[in-house]
Amino acid sequence: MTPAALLLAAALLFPLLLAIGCLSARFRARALSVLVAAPLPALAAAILVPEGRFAFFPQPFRLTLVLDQPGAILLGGAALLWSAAGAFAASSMTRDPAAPRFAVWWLLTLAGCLGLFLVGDVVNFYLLFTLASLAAYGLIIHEQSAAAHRAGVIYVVLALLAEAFLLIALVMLAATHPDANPPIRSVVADLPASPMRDGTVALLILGFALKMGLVPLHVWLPLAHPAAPTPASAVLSGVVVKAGVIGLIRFLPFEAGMPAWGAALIGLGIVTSCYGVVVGITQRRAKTVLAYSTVSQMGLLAVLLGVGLETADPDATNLAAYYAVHHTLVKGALFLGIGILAATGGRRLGLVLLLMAVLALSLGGLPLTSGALAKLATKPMLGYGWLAGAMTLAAAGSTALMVHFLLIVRRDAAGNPAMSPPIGQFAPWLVVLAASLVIPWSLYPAVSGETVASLLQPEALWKVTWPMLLGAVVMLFVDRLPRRLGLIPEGDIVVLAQAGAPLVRGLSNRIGEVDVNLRRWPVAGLGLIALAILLGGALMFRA
Amino acid sequence: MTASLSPGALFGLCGAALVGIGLYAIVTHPGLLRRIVGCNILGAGIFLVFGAVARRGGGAGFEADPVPQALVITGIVVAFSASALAVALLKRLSELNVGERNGTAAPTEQRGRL
Amino acid sequence: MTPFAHATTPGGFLLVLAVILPVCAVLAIFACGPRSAARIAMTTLAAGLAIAIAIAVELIASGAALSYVVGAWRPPLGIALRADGLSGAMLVMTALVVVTVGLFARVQYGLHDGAGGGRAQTTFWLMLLALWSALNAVFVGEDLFNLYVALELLTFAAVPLVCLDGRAETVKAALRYLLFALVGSLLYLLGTGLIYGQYGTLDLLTLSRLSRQEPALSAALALMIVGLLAKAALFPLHLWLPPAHAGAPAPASAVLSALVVKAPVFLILRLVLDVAPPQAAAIAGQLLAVLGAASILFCSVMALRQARLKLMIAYSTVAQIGYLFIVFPLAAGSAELPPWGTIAWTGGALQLVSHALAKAAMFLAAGVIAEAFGHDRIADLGGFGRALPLSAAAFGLAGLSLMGIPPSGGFVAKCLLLTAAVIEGYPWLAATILAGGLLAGGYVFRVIDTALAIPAVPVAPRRPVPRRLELAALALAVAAVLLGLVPLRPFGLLQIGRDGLAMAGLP
Amino acid sequence: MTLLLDLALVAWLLALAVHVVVQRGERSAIIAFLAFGLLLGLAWVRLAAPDVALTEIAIGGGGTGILLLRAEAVLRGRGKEEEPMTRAGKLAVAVGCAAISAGLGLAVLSFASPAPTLAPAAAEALGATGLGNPVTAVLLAYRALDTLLEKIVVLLALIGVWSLAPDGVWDGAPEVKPAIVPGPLTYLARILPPFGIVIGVYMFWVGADAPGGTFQAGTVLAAMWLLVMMAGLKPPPDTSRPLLVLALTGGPALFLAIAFLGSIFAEGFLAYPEGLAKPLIVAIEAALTLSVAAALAMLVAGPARKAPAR
Repeated sequence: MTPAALLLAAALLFPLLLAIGCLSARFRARALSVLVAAPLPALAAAILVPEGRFAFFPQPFRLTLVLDQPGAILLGGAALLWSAAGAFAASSMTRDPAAPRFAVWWLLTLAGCLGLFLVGDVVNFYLLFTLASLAAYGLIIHEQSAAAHRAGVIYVVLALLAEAFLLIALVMLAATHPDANPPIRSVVADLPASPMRDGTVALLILGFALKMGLVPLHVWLPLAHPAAPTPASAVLSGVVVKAGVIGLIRFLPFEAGMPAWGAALIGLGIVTSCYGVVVGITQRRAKTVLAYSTVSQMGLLAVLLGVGLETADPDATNLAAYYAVHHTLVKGALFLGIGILAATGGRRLGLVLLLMAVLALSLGGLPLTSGALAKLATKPMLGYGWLAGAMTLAAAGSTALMVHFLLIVRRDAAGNPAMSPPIGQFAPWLVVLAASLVIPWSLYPAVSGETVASLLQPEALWKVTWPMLLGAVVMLFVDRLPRRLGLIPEGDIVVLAQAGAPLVRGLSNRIGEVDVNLRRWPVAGLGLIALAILLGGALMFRA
Repeated sequence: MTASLSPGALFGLCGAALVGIGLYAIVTHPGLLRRIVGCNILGAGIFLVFGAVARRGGGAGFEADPVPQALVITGIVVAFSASALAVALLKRLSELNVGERNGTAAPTEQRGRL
Repeated sequence: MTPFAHATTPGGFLLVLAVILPVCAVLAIFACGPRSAARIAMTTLAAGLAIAIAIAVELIASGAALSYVVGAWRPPLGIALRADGLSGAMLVMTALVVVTVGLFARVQYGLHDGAGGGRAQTTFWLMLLALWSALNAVFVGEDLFNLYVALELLTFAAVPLVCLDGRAETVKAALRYLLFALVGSLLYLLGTGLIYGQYGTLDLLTLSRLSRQEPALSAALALMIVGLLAKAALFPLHLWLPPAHAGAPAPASAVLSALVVKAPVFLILRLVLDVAPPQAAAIAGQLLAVLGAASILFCSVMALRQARLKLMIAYSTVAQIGYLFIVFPLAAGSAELPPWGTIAWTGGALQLVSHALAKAAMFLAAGVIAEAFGHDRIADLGGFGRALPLSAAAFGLAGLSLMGIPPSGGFVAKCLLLTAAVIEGYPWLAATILAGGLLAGGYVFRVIDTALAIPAVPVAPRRPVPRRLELAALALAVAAVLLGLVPLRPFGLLQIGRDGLAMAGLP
Repeated sequence: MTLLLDLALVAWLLALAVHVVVQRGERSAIIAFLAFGLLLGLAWVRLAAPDVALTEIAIGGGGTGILLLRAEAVLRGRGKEEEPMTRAGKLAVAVGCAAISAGLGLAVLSFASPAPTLAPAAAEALGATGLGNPVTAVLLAYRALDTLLEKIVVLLALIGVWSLAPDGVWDGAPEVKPAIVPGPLTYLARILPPFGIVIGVYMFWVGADAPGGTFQAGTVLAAMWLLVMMAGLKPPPDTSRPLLVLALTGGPALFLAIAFLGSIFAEGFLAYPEGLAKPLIVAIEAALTLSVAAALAMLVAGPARKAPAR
């Protein structure tokens, strides 16, 4: 086994081993402090292992690990955020008596999430997807408030739904393959010729869209992200939603292309990105606004992937991964920043707010930040038609939403007494912040194929600046609209779904009544007789 | 006609009819004791079908095939045991119900653990 | 090809031991009196487990079915016992569950009765052993009437377990169970008579060569299958199961739900696949699959509606049994591929085993909960995970298997069934499997959410529960999960004793 | 002529069965069922199955009859009835049952011809057992495993019945004597048992070669014992009494022991050594007769009602 393969394996197994170690009570008590180290092998793998390497573990594991460019980009960003958020959690949750339990859920979610970026075979992809989905439940309900439980229940229902869609899609993918656990690449290559092609792709998109939070399957994000403790929100919003992104990257046939489905994905993405902005602007709580911003950003990612699928352009996956890692780091830093702001007052507050402003506006495409880079890198792909226009508008919307966010955090932090955050929280935040600024610069040439110098040209700067200005101006007007705040409840259409609850309850009661009737002796007896006759007939009158 | 109405076939048909009658009693009768009686009628019908099979299979110096006969003997004993258990359950149930109705639990009845 | 007639194979005597040893123990307990009941039972459990493992080892080592001709009287006059790969898997599964339940019961009775010798305890040990003997007899039986006697033995052992606590409602449940099961066995017996009248033999191996599409056989199969359905409590014949399984003491519920309902299902599987002529089996299989699907959907919703934990688990059993019936059209096989060569067959067998382990674990965990808190109302158990972490974990792990979440035996089973449904073109079955998994997720998570909750007034156990009691449930749950880690191994085992293709054509 | 007789018998049987089902009073229904059992014995004679006829009259009719009558006496006036069925429901069930009967009749008439039979095989193997009655040979040699397991079934039913006793008294004695013992019953209980025992022993003894055997003999013995207990001449024993336990377990235990010895000294489990088959079978039957008698009597007697005498 080569060192590269060992490192890949360690990236997946190290957090799992730590989780298993938590079976020992003594280790569990100190588990919080190892969170920072858990994703380090993954980080090392993303940096050190050359692209295209893979590792195969034979029976009984039948596990294949591969590292390609999109995987490596996402893995590196995610591992960094996990590590920093882990350090943040170790500092912020020391007094929490339930912290050991939190650490176990954390390690499991982490193993699942990071493993997803590496795994190359169908069965283990599903396994890790499930692990990441279900373990995140423990993070969401950690605070044990009523809101957290409600969010947890809705999250689990939707996660299970996503699992179901995904399971049947994967089964349809692999059903005709001679290997019981085929490599993802080979089943995806067979997909365009499959008779069940459209059904499979529809189910794949449904399953992964649920995880990403595309409208109308986004309802769990704005409920779950604010309910979780701050470091957990950071990874939920930064990394866990990317499970859907990597799923689409891995399972959609970008080589062959599927124009109709690409168009559908684009449509879904545009609706989602607008919807996230509009609903987000009506929200009162900073974390909720960030969650809606995530919804909106995932919409943009869906557009990118949709374009790639429509035009049969495999490079789209690299660009999407690039965009995603920008979002991972920035959104993670923003969530952690909310925690920092809550513990900051007085003199330092201004500095922190300034940094937060840079981060927030980066999502809208602030020049020289990762957001601007991401937008510029993806621009050629979108062309110059209506799609580019729509994306520009979306950038304006993002800016507006972020201005709204900044107004909220400034107001929230205004009354803080003079204090400064513990270094154990401040340092990780700074690391993520710095990474969000630095990493996209270093990756830019490799991803976009252009030089860094091209970014500094005035034309390029203007390209990203004017939508921001537009967004800021819009926000100036929107901010004055009366009764805007709180107009739409958190989780928006879940409220509609809850209106259907009496219907469901009625149906369930009806089933209960039917059961009572069926379990009456004469009715069951009649059923027995009828079944005997039916079965006898079935067996007799068929030669 | 006479060939098909040999004693074997005749009692076989009788058994078939008894099966229907027994089943009807079991399903429709509201009294639990009568349902147990119904089970016995059903059983009797089934045994008669075995008897018909045995009668048809006579040969080698025996008037009837001994194997189904032995099966019926085993079956009758099992059916009796089942009736005994059912009757005991029924009696106990009625005892407990009476106890409850009178507001006192049956003598030394243990309060149920789960 | 397997030989046409039975012949005793080396190791065949093990089959006799598997059936007879628990019977000997029943007589010994009866003769020696209640005080020695637990001791004799524990010894027998150990020996029985060894026998089951020996049978499995012998099966794998020889690669052929084990047979024993009782009394050297060859069928059709005499009776033969035979264990193929599936029987071997059932025997080992049964032994595992029975032994774990036995250990659980030993600890639990130790908490209450001290030295023992009470009515409930003695009856429990006697019935547990008799039940084991009956199950083994069902799994290795080759003679239809011998199987009838085994089924009756099973019923007679199961019914008193239901009303061990002597409350009116459990006695009522037991009576209802007995009567319905009795009707079921009588219908089975009637079918046996018709088959003897038509073919002059009751030996399954002989019948599998003789059977053709004939009115007597059709009527016989219909009656036998319906009779067995009544005993397996498939929807809509499930009237007796929820009160009976929910009312029994926890260890008894565990064996009832995990093992007892599996015996009739096993026999239906053998009748449809071995005795029924293939074309006739196809239509009947469709009908059974419809019932199975209805069972999954309907009873999963009912499980979601239950306020009491044990009732919820009981309804879940009816739902999970449904999965075993949707196997029939999926495992229909073809000219090149016999039914037992299909992935659906393996999926069904895995579902059978993993459900048994998971369900026993759930009932034992529910037993610990009831032991600790004195009730099993889900709404009033908020935060029980804090007091009983191992039981909550056992429940959760078992739940994973029921939901079909990887890695677990239930997942592999459902995945195989789903694949078969996709390949064979049964979208409605695929949808049912998925919906059933979602509903199972609903009822399992309701309990897990309760376990993890931190209510304003935390629940406190009435009395401390020893760790050993919790470990029994956890061990079974872990076994159910571990089953998912070796998904491709059982294929080979299940082919043993079945003629024809072994591993060919399997994805 | 015989056909006419048979037809009359069948008609009578069916009429009685219908009467049992539709009769309103429990008691008269059960008495009709008793008559039905006796008539059924006659049918078995017509089917050339005297062994079954004896068993049916003894156990199916007699034993079950006593059981049901005793239950009816206890339940009278307090037997809780479940809700009755609607007319339409009853009609549906009737149609369904008729269809099942019709299908069954069809199946019976369509049996393969010539009838498949094991009679020649059984006759051929009879020599090896040394027995004269082929039914006994089937029960105790060819299909002895069934018989062995069925003994366990009876024992389990008994354990199940006993487990229904209240907790404190479960190893005590059942109550058999009615509150008022009618004079004739006492008289019968003094006169009958000696005859009954002789008949029982005879039935058991001839069972090896002629109709009769363990069940029939055991039932007669059980009936005698029950008679004595009902008349109050002898109290029923505690369920934990060693002698009773010995009687109950002795038969199956001996059966098992000989079965295991067969796997050492003969061809296998439940096989008999050459030449010793008949004496061994008779020994097993003797022990089983006692066990059956004890088990049947105790099954009818029911669970314990009195605390054990210690």
